[in-house]
Amino acid sequence: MKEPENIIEMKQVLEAALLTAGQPLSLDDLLKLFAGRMERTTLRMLLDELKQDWAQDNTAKTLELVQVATGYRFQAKPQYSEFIARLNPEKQPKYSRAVMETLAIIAYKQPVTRGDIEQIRGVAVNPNVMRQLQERDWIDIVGQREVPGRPSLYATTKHFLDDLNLRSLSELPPFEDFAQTEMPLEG
Amino acid sequence: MKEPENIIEMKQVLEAALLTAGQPLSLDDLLKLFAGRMERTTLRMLLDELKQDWAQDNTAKTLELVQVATGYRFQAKPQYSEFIARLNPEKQPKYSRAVMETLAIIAYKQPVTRGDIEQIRGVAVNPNVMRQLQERDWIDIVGQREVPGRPSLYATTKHFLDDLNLRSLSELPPFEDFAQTEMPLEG
Amino acid sequence: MQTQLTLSIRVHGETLAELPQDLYIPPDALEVYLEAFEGPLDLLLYLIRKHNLDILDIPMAQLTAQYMVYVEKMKAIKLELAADYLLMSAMLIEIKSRMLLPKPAEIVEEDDPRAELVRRLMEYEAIKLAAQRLDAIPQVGVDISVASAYYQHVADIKQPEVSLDELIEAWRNVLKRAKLTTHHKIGKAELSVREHMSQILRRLKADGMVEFSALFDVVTEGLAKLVVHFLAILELAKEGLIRITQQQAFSPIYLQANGSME
Repeated sequence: MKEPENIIEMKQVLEAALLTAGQPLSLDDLLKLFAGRMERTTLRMLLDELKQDWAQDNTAKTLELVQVATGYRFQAKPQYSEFIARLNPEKQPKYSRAVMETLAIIAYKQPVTRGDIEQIRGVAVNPNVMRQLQERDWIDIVGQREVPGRPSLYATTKHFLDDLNLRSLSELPPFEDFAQTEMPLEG
Repeated sequence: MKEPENIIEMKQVLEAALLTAGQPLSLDDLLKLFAGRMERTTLRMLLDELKQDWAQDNTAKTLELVQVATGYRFQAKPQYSEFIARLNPEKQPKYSRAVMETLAIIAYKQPVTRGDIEQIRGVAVNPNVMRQLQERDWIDIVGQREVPGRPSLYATTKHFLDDLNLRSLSELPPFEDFAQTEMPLEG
Repeated sequence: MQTQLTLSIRVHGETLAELPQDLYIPPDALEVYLEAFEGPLDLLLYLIRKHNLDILDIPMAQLTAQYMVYVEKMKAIKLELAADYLLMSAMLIEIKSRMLLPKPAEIVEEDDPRAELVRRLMEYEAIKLAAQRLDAIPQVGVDISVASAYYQHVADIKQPEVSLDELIEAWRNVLKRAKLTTHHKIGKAELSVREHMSQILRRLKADGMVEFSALFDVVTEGLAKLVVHFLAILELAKEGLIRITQQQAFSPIYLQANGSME
C-alpha cells in the first residue's frame, strides 16, 4: 500500500495499529507508522479526531480510545468487562492487604525505602511483597538514599499507571481524602 | 450491565470480546459470554451478521472479522500490515560467510563458474547461495564455459555496483592494496 | 479450654480481671482472626474503632490493656509473634507511664506523650484507606480489556546490507585460506578488464554474434576504456570463453560466446 495521503487514510493507519497493539502506543511509536513523514502536532490532532470518531454515535461503539501514562490504547467500554471476564473464569488473584498497603505507600509517598514502608506500617516488609510488585512491573528501584547501607528507593512505574488507566500520579485519588482532618490544637 | 436483551446488544458483547481477546475465540468460548442463555445456531447467526456489519461500508473499516481453524478473530486488513510492521522493526539480516565469500570471488574473478568458486573456496557451493545472490540481482549468468557440462559463467551486475555505491568494478580496492603487507613485492 | 485460656491471661504480671467481649471466638477461628492484623498499628486501630475511643484523646490505660490481651492471646496460641508487637507493647507502656508524671504548668500540644503514636496511627489509617481505594480502581487484566486484534506479521522483506568493507574482508578471507596470494594478484587494471569481460559476454549472450568493431564505442569512450575493452576480448579468447572468426583476410571479424549454438 502506498503511504497514506489524506487525513482519512492516516487515521485508518493509526486505528489499525492501535486496535492490534494489545498495549498503549506512545507518540514516538505512532510516528514510526508514517516513516518520518508526520509531524508530532499533526499526529496529536489526528489522535484527537480518532478519539472523537469513536466517541460519536456513542452506543454503537464497544471500544473507546483512551490516553494512559505511556500512550494511547483502545479498550472495551466498562460495561462489557463483566461479560469478557466470563471467558476466563480463573480470575487474576487479588493481592493481599500487605501488598496493597505497600503499594499505596509507594504510590503516595514515593520514592521510599523499605525502612520507610516499615515505619508507616509498623511491621517488617516481607521481601515476597516487594517481589510480587516488581514482577508485576508496578514498582521499581529509582535510586539509593545516601545514608549508611544506601537503601534502595522504590517508586511506581508507568506500567502501574497504565494498568490503572491513569495518565499520571496526580490522577490518583488525593491522599488528603484518606487522612483525617488536621488534629485540633487543643483538646 | 444487565444481560443483553436484543440482537444489537448481543452483537456488541461479541464484538467487545473478539476485539480484546488477542486470540481466536471458538463457539464454545463465545457461548460463555452469555452464561448459558444462548443457542449455538443463534450465535452463528449473530457472528454472520457481525461479519457483515464490518464488511459494509467497506473502505471505512480497518479490521475484518474472519473465521480461522480455532475460531473467530478480528484482524487488520492486509493493506495495514506493512505499516504495523514498522512499529517493531526487524533486525537487520546478515548474509552468511559463504554468501559473502562467493560474492567476493565473483566480484574479483568474474566471469567465473561454480566450479571456479568451489576450487577457490575449497568447498562445494550451496545452490542456495547462488540463488540468494541472483534473487538480489547482484549476480547473473553471462554465458557458459565450453567444457563438459557447459557450466554457467557468473558476473556481478550494475545493480550490485549501485547498491555498493560504486561506479565501476575498478573502484573496488585492488588486491595489492592489502596484499602488500602479506607478500613483499617480487624482486 | 476456653475458660483456661481466659484465665491465663496476664499482662506484665497483672492478671486481667475481664476479657473484652469481642474476644469470645471459637478457638479454631481465633488464629485466623488474629493473623488478619497487619501489625500492631492495625491492631491498635481496630481496638480504637471497636471501642469507640477518641483517637485524638486516647485513654492510654484502657488501650494498653486491650492491646496486651490480644498480644497474650497470640502468644498463647503460639502464633508466630512478630517482634513489632512486643516493641509496641513497650511503647504503649512508656506512654502510659509518662502520662502519669506531673504535668508542666503549661501544656503544649507537642508535649503530649501520645502525639507521635497518634500521628502514626492516623497516617497508617490513611494508607489503609488508600490501599482499599487502589484495590477498587479498575485494572487492566481484571476489569479493563485492551484491544488486541490480529494482524498478519509481514516480514518487512529487508535485504541484508553489504558494505564495501565487508566485501573486501570476505575476499581477504578467501585469499588467506586459499593461499592464492601469489597466483591471484589482482590490480585495478585487471579488475577493469574482468568487468569488461562480463560486459562483453552479456552482450554476446543477448545478441549472439557481434561484429568486432561494433563492440567499441569509439565516439564516447576514452582511449583507456577502449584499450581495457580490447584486453578483455583477448582475455576472453585466452580463457576460451569466446570464439573469434574471420572468413578471410580483411573481412569483418565476428565474436561469439563459446557456448552459443550458432
